[in-house]
Amino acid sequence: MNAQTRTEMRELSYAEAIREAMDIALASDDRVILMGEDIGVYGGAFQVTGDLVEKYGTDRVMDTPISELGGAGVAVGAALTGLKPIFEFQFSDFAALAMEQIVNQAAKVRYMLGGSVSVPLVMRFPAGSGTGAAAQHSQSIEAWLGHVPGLKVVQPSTPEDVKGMLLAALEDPDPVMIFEHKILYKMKGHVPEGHYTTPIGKAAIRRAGKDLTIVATSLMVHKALAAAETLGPEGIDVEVIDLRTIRPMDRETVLASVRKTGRLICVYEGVKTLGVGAEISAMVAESDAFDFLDAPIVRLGGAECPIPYNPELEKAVVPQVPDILDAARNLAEGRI
Amino acid sequence: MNAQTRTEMRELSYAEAIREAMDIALASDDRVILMGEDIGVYGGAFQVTGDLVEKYGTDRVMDTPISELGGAGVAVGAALTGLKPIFEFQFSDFAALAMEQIVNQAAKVRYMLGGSVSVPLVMRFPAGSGTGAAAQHSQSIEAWLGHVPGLKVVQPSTPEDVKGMLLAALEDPDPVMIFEHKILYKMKGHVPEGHYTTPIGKAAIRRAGKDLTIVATSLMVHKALAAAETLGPEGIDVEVIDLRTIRPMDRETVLASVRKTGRLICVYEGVKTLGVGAEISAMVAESDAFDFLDAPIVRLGGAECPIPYNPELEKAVVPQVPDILDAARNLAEGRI
Amino acid sequence: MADAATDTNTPYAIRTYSPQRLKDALHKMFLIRKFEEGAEDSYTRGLIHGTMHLSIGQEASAVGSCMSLSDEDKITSTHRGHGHCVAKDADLGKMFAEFFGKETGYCKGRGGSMHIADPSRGNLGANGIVGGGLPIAVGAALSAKRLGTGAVTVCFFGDGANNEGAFHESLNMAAVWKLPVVFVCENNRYGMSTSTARSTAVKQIAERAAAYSMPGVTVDGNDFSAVTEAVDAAVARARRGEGPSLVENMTYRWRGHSKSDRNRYRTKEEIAEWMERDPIVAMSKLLVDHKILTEAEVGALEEDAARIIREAIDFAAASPDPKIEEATRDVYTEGAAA
Amino acid sequence: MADAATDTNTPYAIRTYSPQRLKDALHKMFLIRKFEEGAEDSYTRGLIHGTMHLSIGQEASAVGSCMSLSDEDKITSTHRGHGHCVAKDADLGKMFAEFFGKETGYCKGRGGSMHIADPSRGNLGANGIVGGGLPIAVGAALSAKRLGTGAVTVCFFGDGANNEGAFHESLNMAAVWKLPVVFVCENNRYGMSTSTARSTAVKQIAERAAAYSMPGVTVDGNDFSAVTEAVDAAVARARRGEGPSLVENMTYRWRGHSKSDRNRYRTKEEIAEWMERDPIVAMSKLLVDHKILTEAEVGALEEDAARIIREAIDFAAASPDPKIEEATRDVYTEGAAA
Ligand SMILES: Cc1ncc(C[n+]2csc(CCOP(=O)(O)OP(=O)(O)O)c2C)c(N)n1
Ligand SMILES: Cc1ncc(C[n+]2csc(CCOP(=O)(O)OP(=O)(O)O)c2C)c(N)n1
Ligand SMILES: [Mg+2]
Ligand SMILES: [Mg+2]
Repeated sequence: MNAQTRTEMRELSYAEAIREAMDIALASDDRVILMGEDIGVYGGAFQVTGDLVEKYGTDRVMDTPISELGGAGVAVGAALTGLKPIFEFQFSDFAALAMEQIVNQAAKVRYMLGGSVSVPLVMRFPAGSGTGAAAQHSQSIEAWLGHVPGLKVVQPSTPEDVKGMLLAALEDPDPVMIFEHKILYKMKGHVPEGHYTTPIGKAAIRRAGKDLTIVATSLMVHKALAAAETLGPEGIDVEVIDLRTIRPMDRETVLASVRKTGRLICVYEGVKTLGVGAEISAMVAESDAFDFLDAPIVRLGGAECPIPYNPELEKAVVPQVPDILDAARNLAEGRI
Repeated sequence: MNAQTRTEMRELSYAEAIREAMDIALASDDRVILMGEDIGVYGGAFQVTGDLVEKYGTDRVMDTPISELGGAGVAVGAALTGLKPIFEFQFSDFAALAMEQIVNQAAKVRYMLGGSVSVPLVMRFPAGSGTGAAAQHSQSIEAWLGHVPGLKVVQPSTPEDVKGMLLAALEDPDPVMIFEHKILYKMKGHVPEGHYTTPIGKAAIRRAGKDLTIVATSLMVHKALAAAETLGPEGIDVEVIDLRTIRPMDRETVLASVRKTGRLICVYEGVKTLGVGAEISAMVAESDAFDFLDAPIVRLGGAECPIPYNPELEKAVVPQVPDILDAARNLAEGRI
Repeated sequence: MADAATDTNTPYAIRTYSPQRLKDALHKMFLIRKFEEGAEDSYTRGLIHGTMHLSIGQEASAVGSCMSLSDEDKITSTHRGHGHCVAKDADLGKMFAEFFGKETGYCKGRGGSMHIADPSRGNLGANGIVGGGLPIAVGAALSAKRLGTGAVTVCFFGDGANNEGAFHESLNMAAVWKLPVVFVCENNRYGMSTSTARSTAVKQIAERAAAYSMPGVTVDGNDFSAVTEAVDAAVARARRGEGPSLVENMTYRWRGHSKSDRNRYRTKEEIAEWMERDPIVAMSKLLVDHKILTEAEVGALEEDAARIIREAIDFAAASPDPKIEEATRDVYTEGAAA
Repeated sequence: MADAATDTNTPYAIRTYSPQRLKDALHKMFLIRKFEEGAEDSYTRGLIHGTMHLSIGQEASAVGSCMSLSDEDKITSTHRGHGHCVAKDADLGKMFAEFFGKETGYCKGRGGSMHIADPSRGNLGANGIVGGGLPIAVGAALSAKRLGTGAVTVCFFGDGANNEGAFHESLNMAAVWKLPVVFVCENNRYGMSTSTARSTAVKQIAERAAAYSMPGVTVDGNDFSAVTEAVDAAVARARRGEGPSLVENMTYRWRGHSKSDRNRYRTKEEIAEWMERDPIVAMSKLLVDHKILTEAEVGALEEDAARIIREAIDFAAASPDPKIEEATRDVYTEGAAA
């Protein structure tokens, strides 16, 4: 096995991939700093920053007090004046405390100032359910930020992508919000070494198919792929698109797929109503792809309730593989 | 003119209608209190509370310090323990500071506690653009709260409705969020005297029509009606639905209309992407009404930018009557 | 110590509370300890799905702070809330059932450890959001004042929470409106891994009371009597309508922050030192010294607590899970107006 | 006053700044006054679409607080920010053009009065969110420290803003990290209609500095020299790496909060009393008393300021509007990576 092959085979977990991206950024650009609660010696609530503080010191891997609004605002101010902060929310739920700085300041200041400044800020949001942490630690709020012009919002679903998108975010002069599903942190996958970027704003076709398009986000991409594997032998050939970016959405990739298959299911974990799938559906329904639709557009989103604690309830309120299978079969067989 | 006719003819402004509802509530229920910044002697930034403090005193019409997060949280705590607060944000934009208490606490506490408590809280959000107050004082963020189970979210468009929905909200044991478009405050209309309620969760058909359905919210209802008046003589008979409630959405009224007309335009002021119209569109596209659609579903939403200061730009970034006319003609004439 | 009750050196708690109430207090402290140990054990045995925040080492603060409260009085609690629940007379079976995610739990299995509440006892609930309970406590105090119930609210929060904006806004409003609320800071020296020295620009959090013109006092939070003395005074002040106070209980959590903690931010020596200052040992000694209990009676109390916890765990384990089809129940009030 | 410069009773500003700089300072104060009057007049004449917040009466605070700052130093400002802009050497034409919503304005007509900024002069901008600038100022100070620029940030905010959580979180972080930032509270006694007595649980906001172990001082904000003395000391301290300070300038806004204000929360007498304490009259007298200017020269400065403002208004009025088709420009950086 030569060096290159070894590189190509290298597997890292999603958390390790993020850490590697941050390591590369810290090493190559003095202006990069990490900020967040317990990201130093603790290594982050999900051990994403790990031991980076040992390598870069507490000046560059900064534990903040438990002050989400202020901490986010400090990151905005620092980004406006020469630094490139990567700000970690301990759980994306706590971003509810910092919406002011994210939305009223970071997202708008460039526009409000007529383009005279930019905010090269990266924020990381550990998101989603599945850890038994209940309603205040399990939300998927990417739709809120996806609704805000001035932000870019991504949801990488693989170790390779999260590294590449984090590095792309750091090269982006505008604020980029990265939603990381907590259940993905331990997922392993191929991750190229060194510096590379994965484009923000481009969806990925994870599986080509001709009968039915599934557009999924984050963890749901993997559930959609699992469903597609089952459906293939049943004669339902599913195209699975990993949306990857919520804002700006990759219209063309989605529409092209729908024009081909004529059937669409959107799968996302956030609450169904006004969640990401609403936009995907509406984007298709208002496009020329509408004419290619052979059936209604199905959405599988989170149930209309907070995330419950009990593990069985917790599973029941977000889409699972059997839900996708049911929806796909119904759709393919014209029962919808 | 007898007394009843006089009553029926009575006109109030939207702001006066809100004030009358609060007056009725304060007079009839000791547990009702008003909270907000400068709602006392100042009368509220938009003069909605007006002189109520003179009638009910500062114990029941409470000026809060400029502490949106804390103020909202106090209202949540008070609602949990026997009071019925009506909390005014001075501008809906500042709710970004209080998302934690609104979303993580008010919306979820009943569910998280297994139903053992409820939060009879009403919050009022002066919203929208058109006042030259620029990006941090002009947003339409109802889609954020519409995405949150546990909340009810309404956008009354007439003086009569805002009074009735505020009184309905006060009878509702769960938290109700009322988005009031600032431009509507001075709008006059018929308002019945005394106590009555307007149901939360029911849309209103403001104009019946057979060719095309427009579902609009808040101020856009009036623009849609103006457009419909122009379109009628052109032979395009428009049905205008005032959505009124964002959460829970009145599926049946919208679907019935689309089944009849086969064409749908959603008009809303919030940013188009992931705004309220995305949900309306997706709701239709996944329903049996899909089969009745003769054309793509058109959305007219706010532009993908913060609200600019310059008045001409400000108008340009939200839907106006000519935009609705264009969209309706294109749709009716099969150009979409 | 011939006549403790009249001795001016007699600790406040001994002077103030009946032997029965003091025994009950020690019993509650044992209950908390055993609850936490039972929780930990259940976790290790895989019976628990999420995480948990144990309050072992902080029992005097929880129980001492609630001594002068009745069921009408309210508390708001934190993510580290088991002790507060027990102190406010929660049913242990329902607590464990909640912890196990069962339909018989306080939250019918929907809330879990971080949301246990017992409104019937005035416990408005634990909170997963650091600082989330602070304004809610102020709101409860506003209700009490406005409705004239005479109730006081005790608001528990951690040293880490004191850097949240919600702390500032809440203490300010409580003071401006002279509300009957007592802010009890359980300063266990760390918010997760971050020491107060690295997070908080003041030596003692009680010093911040001055910024709200309210009394602030720091006490040994492992000394039941000291906690009681400080909080009782603050509660009495609140009941007299004189407004809020801040009490800072210096204490320590023996365990890691939660199950993901590698304990890298503190030394074994520090932990050992604080374990020497076990609040339960100190309370037991206090009651024995003042002849309220014998050593044997202390042992019996502990054993009784252990038994109750075993029964609570058994109850929880035998309880039914919630029904899947009821996952979205209780989002809204059934039969509500709209 | 034979030899003012050596008299120990000589005010700080006179001792510290050259006659030219003092003249410039008074000139700036006139510019602010005339700017605000011009703004008000333009509003009355229907040239302005939105609202505005005038700082007439607060000129000494704005100008005095920026005396020891260079273009490298930063400020963050508030909704009542015109004075800060002028103090930080903004171009008056661009300011008025922004106020009129023109393409030639500081924000190309996108921002308006509440968002005027001039990053080239270190002015990070006014802010429509009360308290919004506080953490941003701390971030700017963090950059300065980390990048070793030696720059200091002056963070303006109002008495009303001091009750926002952002105030607490910002001062705490600045103190914990010893950042070069000076928090300048312009206490004009009201946040909109709400007096500090009804909103703030402490008599002087500077007292809150103790909660962050930083120096806090209250000065007569209408006394240019007093403001300068306090802020200069705080800036020097920040430059020495000794961390943040809080300076409270007691002042008063003569006009209503904004155009919707009925002035019901204060008396005519109170307003009149404060108008007696006009900071510009006081500054003029100071410079005349110390023979830095004659009465006639003061008059000439005022007239010059009036002329500049007239020209600025003419420039703005004659400037082109933004193009409608460019309404969504500058949301993102053009040609950005993604
Ligand atoms: C708003 C918010 N930020 C962060 C967290 C994550 N978190 C949970 S507990 C904790 C530490 C809290 O410290 P402290 O208030 O001292 O309480 P302790 O855990 O020491 O009892 C943190 C950071 C949270 N739950 N909520
Ligand atoms: C977060 C937020 N809350 C409320 C407002 C509305 N508002 C604008 S200015 C103001 C008063 C601010 O008072 P202060 O900080 O004392 O400044 P001043 O107006 O006296 O200069 C208020 C309530 C706002 N812009 N932002
Ligand atoms: Mg702690
Ligand atoms: Mg003020």
